[in-house]
Amino acid sequence: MIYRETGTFITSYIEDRKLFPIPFDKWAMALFMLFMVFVIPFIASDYWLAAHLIPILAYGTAALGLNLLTGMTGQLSLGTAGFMCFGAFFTFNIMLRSPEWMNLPLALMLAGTVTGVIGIIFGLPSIRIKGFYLLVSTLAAQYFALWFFRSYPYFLNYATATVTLPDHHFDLFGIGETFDVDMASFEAKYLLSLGIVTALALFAKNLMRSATGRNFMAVRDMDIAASVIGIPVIRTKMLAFFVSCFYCGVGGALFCYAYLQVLGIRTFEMNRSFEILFMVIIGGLGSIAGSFYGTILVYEFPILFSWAGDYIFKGAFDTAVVDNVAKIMYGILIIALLIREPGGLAALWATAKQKLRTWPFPH
Amino acid sequence: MDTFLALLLEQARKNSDLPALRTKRMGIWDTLTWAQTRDKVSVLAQLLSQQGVGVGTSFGVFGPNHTDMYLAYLAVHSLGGVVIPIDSNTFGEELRRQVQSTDVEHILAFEQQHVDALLECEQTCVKRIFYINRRGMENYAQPELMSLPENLEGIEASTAFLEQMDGQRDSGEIATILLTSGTGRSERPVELSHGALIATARSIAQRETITKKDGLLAYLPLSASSDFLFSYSLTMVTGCAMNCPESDDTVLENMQEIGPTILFGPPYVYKYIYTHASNRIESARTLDTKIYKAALRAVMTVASHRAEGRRGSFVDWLLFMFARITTFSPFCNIYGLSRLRLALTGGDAIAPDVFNFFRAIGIDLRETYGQVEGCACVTMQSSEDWNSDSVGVPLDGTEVRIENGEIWFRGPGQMKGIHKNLEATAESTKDGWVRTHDAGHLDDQGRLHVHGQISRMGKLNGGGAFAPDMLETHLRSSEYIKQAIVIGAGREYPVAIVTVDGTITRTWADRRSLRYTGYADLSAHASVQEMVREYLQKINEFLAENPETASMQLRRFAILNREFMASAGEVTPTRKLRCHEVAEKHRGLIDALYSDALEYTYTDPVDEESYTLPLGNV
Amino acid sequence: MDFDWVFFIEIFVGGLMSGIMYSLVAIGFVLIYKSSGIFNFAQGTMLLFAALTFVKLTEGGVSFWVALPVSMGTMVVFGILVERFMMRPLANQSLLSLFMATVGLAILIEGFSQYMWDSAIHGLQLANFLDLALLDPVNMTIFVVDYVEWLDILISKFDIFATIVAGTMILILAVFFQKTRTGMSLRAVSDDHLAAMAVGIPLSRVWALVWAVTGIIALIAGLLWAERVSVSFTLVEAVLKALPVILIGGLTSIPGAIVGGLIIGVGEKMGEIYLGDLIGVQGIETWFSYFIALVFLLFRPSGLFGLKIIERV
Amino acid sequence: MAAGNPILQIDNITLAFGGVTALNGISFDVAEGEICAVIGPNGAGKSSMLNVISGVYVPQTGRVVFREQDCTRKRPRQIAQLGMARTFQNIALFQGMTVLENILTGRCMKIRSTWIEQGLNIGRARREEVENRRAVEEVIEFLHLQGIRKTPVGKLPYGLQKRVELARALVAEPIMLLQDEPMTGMNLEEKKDMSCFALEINREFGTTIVLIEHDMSVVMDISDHVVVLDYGAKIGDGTPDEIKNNRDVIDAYLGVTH
Repeated sequence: MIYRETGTFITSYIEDRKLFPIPFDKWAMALFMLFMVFVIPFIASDYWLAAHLIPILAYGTAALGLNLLTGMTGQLSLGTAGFMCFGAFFTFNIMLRSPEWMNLPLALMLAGTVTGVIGIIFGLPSIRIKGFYLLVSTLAAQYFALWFFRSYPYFLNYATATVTLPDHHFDLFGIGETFDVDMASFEAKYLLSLGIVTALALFAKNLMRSATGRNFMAVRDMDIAASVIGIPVIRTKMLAFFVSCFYCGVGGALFCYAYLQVLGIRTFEMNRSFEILFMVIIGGLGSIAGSFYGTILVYEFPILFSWAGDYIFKGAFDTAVVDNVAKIMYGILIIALLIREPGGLAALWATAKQKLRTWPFPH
Repeated sequence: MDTFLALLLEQARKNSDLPALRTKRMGIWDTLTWAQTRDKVSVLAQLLSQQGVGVGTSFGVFGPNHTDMYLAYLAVHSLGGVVIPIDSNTFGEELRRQVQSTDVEHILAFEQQHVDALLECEQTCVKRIFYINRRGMENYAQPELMSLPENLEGIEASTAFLEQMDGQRDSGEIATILLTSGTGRSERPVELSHGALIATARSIAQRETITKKDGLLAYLPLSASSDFLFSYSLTMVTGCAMNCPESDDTVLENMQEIGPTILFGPPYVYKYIYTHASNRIESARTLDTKIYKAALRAVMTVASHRAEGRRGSFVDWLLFMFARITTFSPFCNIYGLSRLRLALTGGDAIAPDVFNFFRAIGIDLRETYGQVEGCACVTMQSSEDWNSDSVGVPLDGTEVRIENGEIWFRGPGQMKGIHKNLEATAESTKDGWVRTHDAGHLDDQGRLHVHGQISRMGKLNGGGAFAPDMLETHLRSSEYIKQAIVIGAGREYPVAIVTVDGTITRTWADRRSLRYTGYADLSAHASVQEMVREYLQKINEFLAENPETASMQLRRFAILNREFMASAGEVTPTRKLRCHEVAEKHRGLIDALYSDALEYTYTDPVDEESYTLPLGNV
Repeated sequence: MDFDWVFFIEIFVGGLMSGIMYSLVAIGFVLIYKSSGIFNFAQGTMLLFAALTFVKLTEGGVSFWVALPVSMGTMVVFGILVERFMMRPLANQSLLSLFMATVGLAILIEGFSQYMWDSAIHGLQLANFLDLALLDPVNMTIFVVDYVEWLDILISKFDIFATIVAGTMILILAVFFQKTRTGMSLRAVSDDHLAAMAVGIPLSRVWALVWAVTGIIALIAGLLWAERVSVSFTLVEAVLKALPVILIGGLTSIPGAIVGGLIIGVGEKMGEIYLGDLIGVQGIETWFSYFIALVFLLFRPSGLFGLKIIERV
Repeated sequence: MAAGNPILQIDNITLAFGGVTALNGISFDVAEGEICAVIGPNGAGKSSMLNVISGVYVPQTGRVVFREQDCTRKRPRQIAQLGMARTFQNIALFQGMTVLENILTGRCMKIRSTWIEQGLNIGRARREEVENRRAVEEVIEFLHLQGIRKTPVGKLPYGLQKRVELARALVAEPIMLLQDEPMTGMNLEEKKDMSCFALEINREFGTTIVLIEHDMSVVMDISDHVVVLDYGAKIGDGTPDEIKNNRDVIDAYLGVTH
């Protein structure tokens, strides 16, 4: 009943492509962003920034990347962590080995691009191989990445296991000195990630409502028909891999830089790929916003659960038990969600919204 | 000077940048401001005058509600021509008759289908056919055809031309010739002057303070007098925005987009929304159905209190407000009624339940009474009239009097006369008063109550009075009954032929898991018959209470195998029943109703199928 | 320098053996994929679960011949539960979401098995339970002395044992599919669900059966693997190893699974030894198998034995 | 439209799957601007023929020449770029999208802007979106789809889906339009609409139309030229009247329909 659509009509096609056709949505979104930018940094404690908001943003980027590939273009991938790994290492190396003027955002973009190219290489098989058979290619990427950086310690600057990322990497365009603000502070990192994530999400949104996005979905829904009506299927797939891996790469870099603050190979083991896959599934395949809903749920669920565990049972059970129970619940949650609503949280949200719009009518 | 041209120039001066005409085409609402409208009109007018359109030329406008059609109105009016609006779905003999009876010389057809229809009808005095939409017109070589878009190119917009024309205009000039619906008597072409239309529109506008900020939806067929008054004239007088829907089947959708503040609709429109809504609610048996029902009860109680003129309890009022906010404001949003300030109905009696419903949910619905002879609006309810039995008080400057039971009126809005038919004119006017052929009475507050068409009133053989319109209105109150006709004048007892509303009756039947193949089958279904019978019995009980009406109780009824259709000439473009045609067409059925037959088998001329209708006793 | 043939053959045979191990896991995959088009990701955790159950039982002092059937029974029950609470509600949904469901299942099982039994690492010495003389009359236990020598090629006895077990299992399955009625219906289902239902084959029963059988295979595979790489989460990785195997074989064919297993087994070892030396880096086996699979797939997009689809529009 | 010189030449096409021969040495020409109907009982190889023409299948022997270019081994996309559009027998709409989006995909070959421009939603990309939308709206109006722009195609009844598919083919402004059984599974009303659309498209845009139907009655009165297939072989080729009196055709049809 909040939705007052009467009297909102379009006089041009541009208007019809608005991101938020319903005024209410527009204002809600604007408020939300303002809150995120101007309020959060001041009210949120370092713990909240460091242990909740920043990781969610980093995960979200990677999830969005995977969603572009799997959800939008229908190419199943288990290599996400691998691509994140590439992104993280490249960013580190670019920052490490390039002259003064290099800056984190720029480095991220470069690293993302390189990751994207690698993505294309591992995506090439998708020209011939379809469906589950494609898993083998992405898994190859996953293991190759781990092996590669393990075998060539050069990329880890010959450190053992992990390197701590130097703070000066964060100083964007020397803002740090000039205004003498701590660019390595969590607030700064949070805002940086937020900015990047917002930009990327917006880009993805635009892409999806344009010709490219339609090509993606066409390839997903029925690639043979797509080719007959003249969609360049191969190019589309490759593009999907590039964009997706770009996002994953940036995600990986944020993951290390903004969240963990250390770079290491073990961060990007196989199960990270699954974690992100869940985020996408639970959030809703093919939905940009969904990627973030999923991220939040998947990331917060175990935390909440163990917290609840401690809170309720006052540590009657040891953490291992709680973790296992969490895992069980988690598995059940996934299966239940798939049974109840294959569209994931995004679909749930959409139905709720639809309900609001058609109230008092059942449909 | 009260001419449409004068109004156009004035609006273009005062509100040059405000939206004037909007039409949804190709998915977007393309909008003309008043200034643009003026320029377009000037261009079109120049072309038309070159083509010999001048003072008194009958100019047919044949097509859907569309900006270009109304531009043509203005162009013709600025040249002093007479606009003959023709409903987009007219064709064949019907079309020929209309063109003939108003001797149209020039005609504007919207697109191919209309051109074809025109080319088909022979021996008319049409000299030239203009058309707007060029799609599919490539291979047409007829000399009388002329494509507007090409010929308009190169003509300069010139306000001067219009102003010059304005000098020559006179409010007495005939603006349009509209055909009476011919529900009672045969249809007659009525001449209306600029002055009359503008005066009527103006008095409505002043009374309801309609301004340039308002917006309305022009969706009624062009040929309807109500469209000419409530869309065209009202827009010109007030400078509000007129919006034309994309196509017939998107009207509801477009209504939501535009959210008009002023709406005129014949009763069927409101009935449609009413049934559509309740059908939508019924279609699912869920919690929200219950909530909705409760909310409806809450508002209805308060509404009935108001109707009876007494104040309800505070609790009632609280519930009422709550229901309105939580349930009916979203409801209005969905049907695009949220911004509605003034909802008008007229041209036929509206079913009390429908009327009360809209009043209850907070729509300021008013009944109007009018006739083509009186520019479609003679009296109008005020928002204090909480029930639908009266049609309100006359517009300013208009008088109504009752002469031996018949309603007469006179005022600025009255017609100029019947086109080229002096005796008809004489027959329906007497020393400045216009007769309505309707029976009615004025109450102590000077409100008019209409009883129905005199020609249809009469006495039963028993000697009891007989007012079919009143009965039909009661019948139509049921959401299941869509159309109804009652016969009985000069007969032993009244009988009814009704048609059921397909959509909601289906839902009703499905919930009872009845077996049926189609509409015809459903309408003949025993339990549907039973449902209708029960409803008729209720009406009879109501009639029995009052000695005057006791004799009017319905004895027998039949449910038709299809709805009455415009294409069969049974209803007017505004869905009003053409009683005489219907009575003619279904004579056999009526006779069967007066026999003691229990069923009636006939071949429906519409689809050459044979049907057997059960005839029910109430 | 001249090529060391003996070494080569040793590697080769070793490869074949470990290939068999892969096939064992792969068969489970294929069974489920054949019967319901599901790409069952939970296979690995099923291995873990089965093995863990068994281990725990025996650690609890239950004798081998009791523990084995009991844990088999557990797997059957497990199969039935999965069918009832996962397959049936998820029937006629997109393959992708079915796949996702199995991933969910994987987590569930993992959590469950670690909740039931602890998540510590267990060694498993089959030798402690079976002293099978059948392989070698000379020494009583087969697994103590690790190698038999045969034209001076050393072959791990355990591998031989595993091969025999795997071989027999594959045989049994073959018979089961070709001869028994249920087996037939199972194949029918795999060919066309609707048709199968039309001729009155109870889908749900077949699925339950398949999952049960898969469970049992998982148990045996689990035990054999556990012998090599202790019972722990690494078992789950075994599945990812088996992935290229089934993909080479073509998801739908059991022979394919076996051949694929052998190819990967050998290829991996060869790659590790020779290619690894060539590029002077170790540990390429982690990804090498996937590359082998890729190469095969590029030439036969639906695997060696997988059936080729004609795209209809 | 008067028949001009051949725009499509089918020359001795043979197509086999494994052992099954779907098409056996088929040859025929389609003249520019005509409506050519390929008819034949079910399993006559009609759809295979269309798939060969639009490049989905590669025939074992023979040539397909479209606008003086050998398309036999061209990819479907290349053929589409030559100005061929088609609809499918069992609807091949993109189920995950709305009607509008589906039709918009038909404009994919008109896109010049890069994905980066689109992602940033600037300049060319914006303009193109609007241009394409306009073109789509033309077709929407032409096929009377105004009511359902934002509806997901999955929710539409069969007849409408077919129409949307036709729209998707039309927005590509094809020189030749292939329709694979456009009227099967439709009621008389819809069939009439569909054949009217075919005629109008042919008349107004001068599009050459090749359509497949298995019931003769519908196509006979709209097509200028009829080719009859039976068991992968051509048994008739000529004007509707010639076909009506063609012995083999009658036999073939008596064989199936009665």
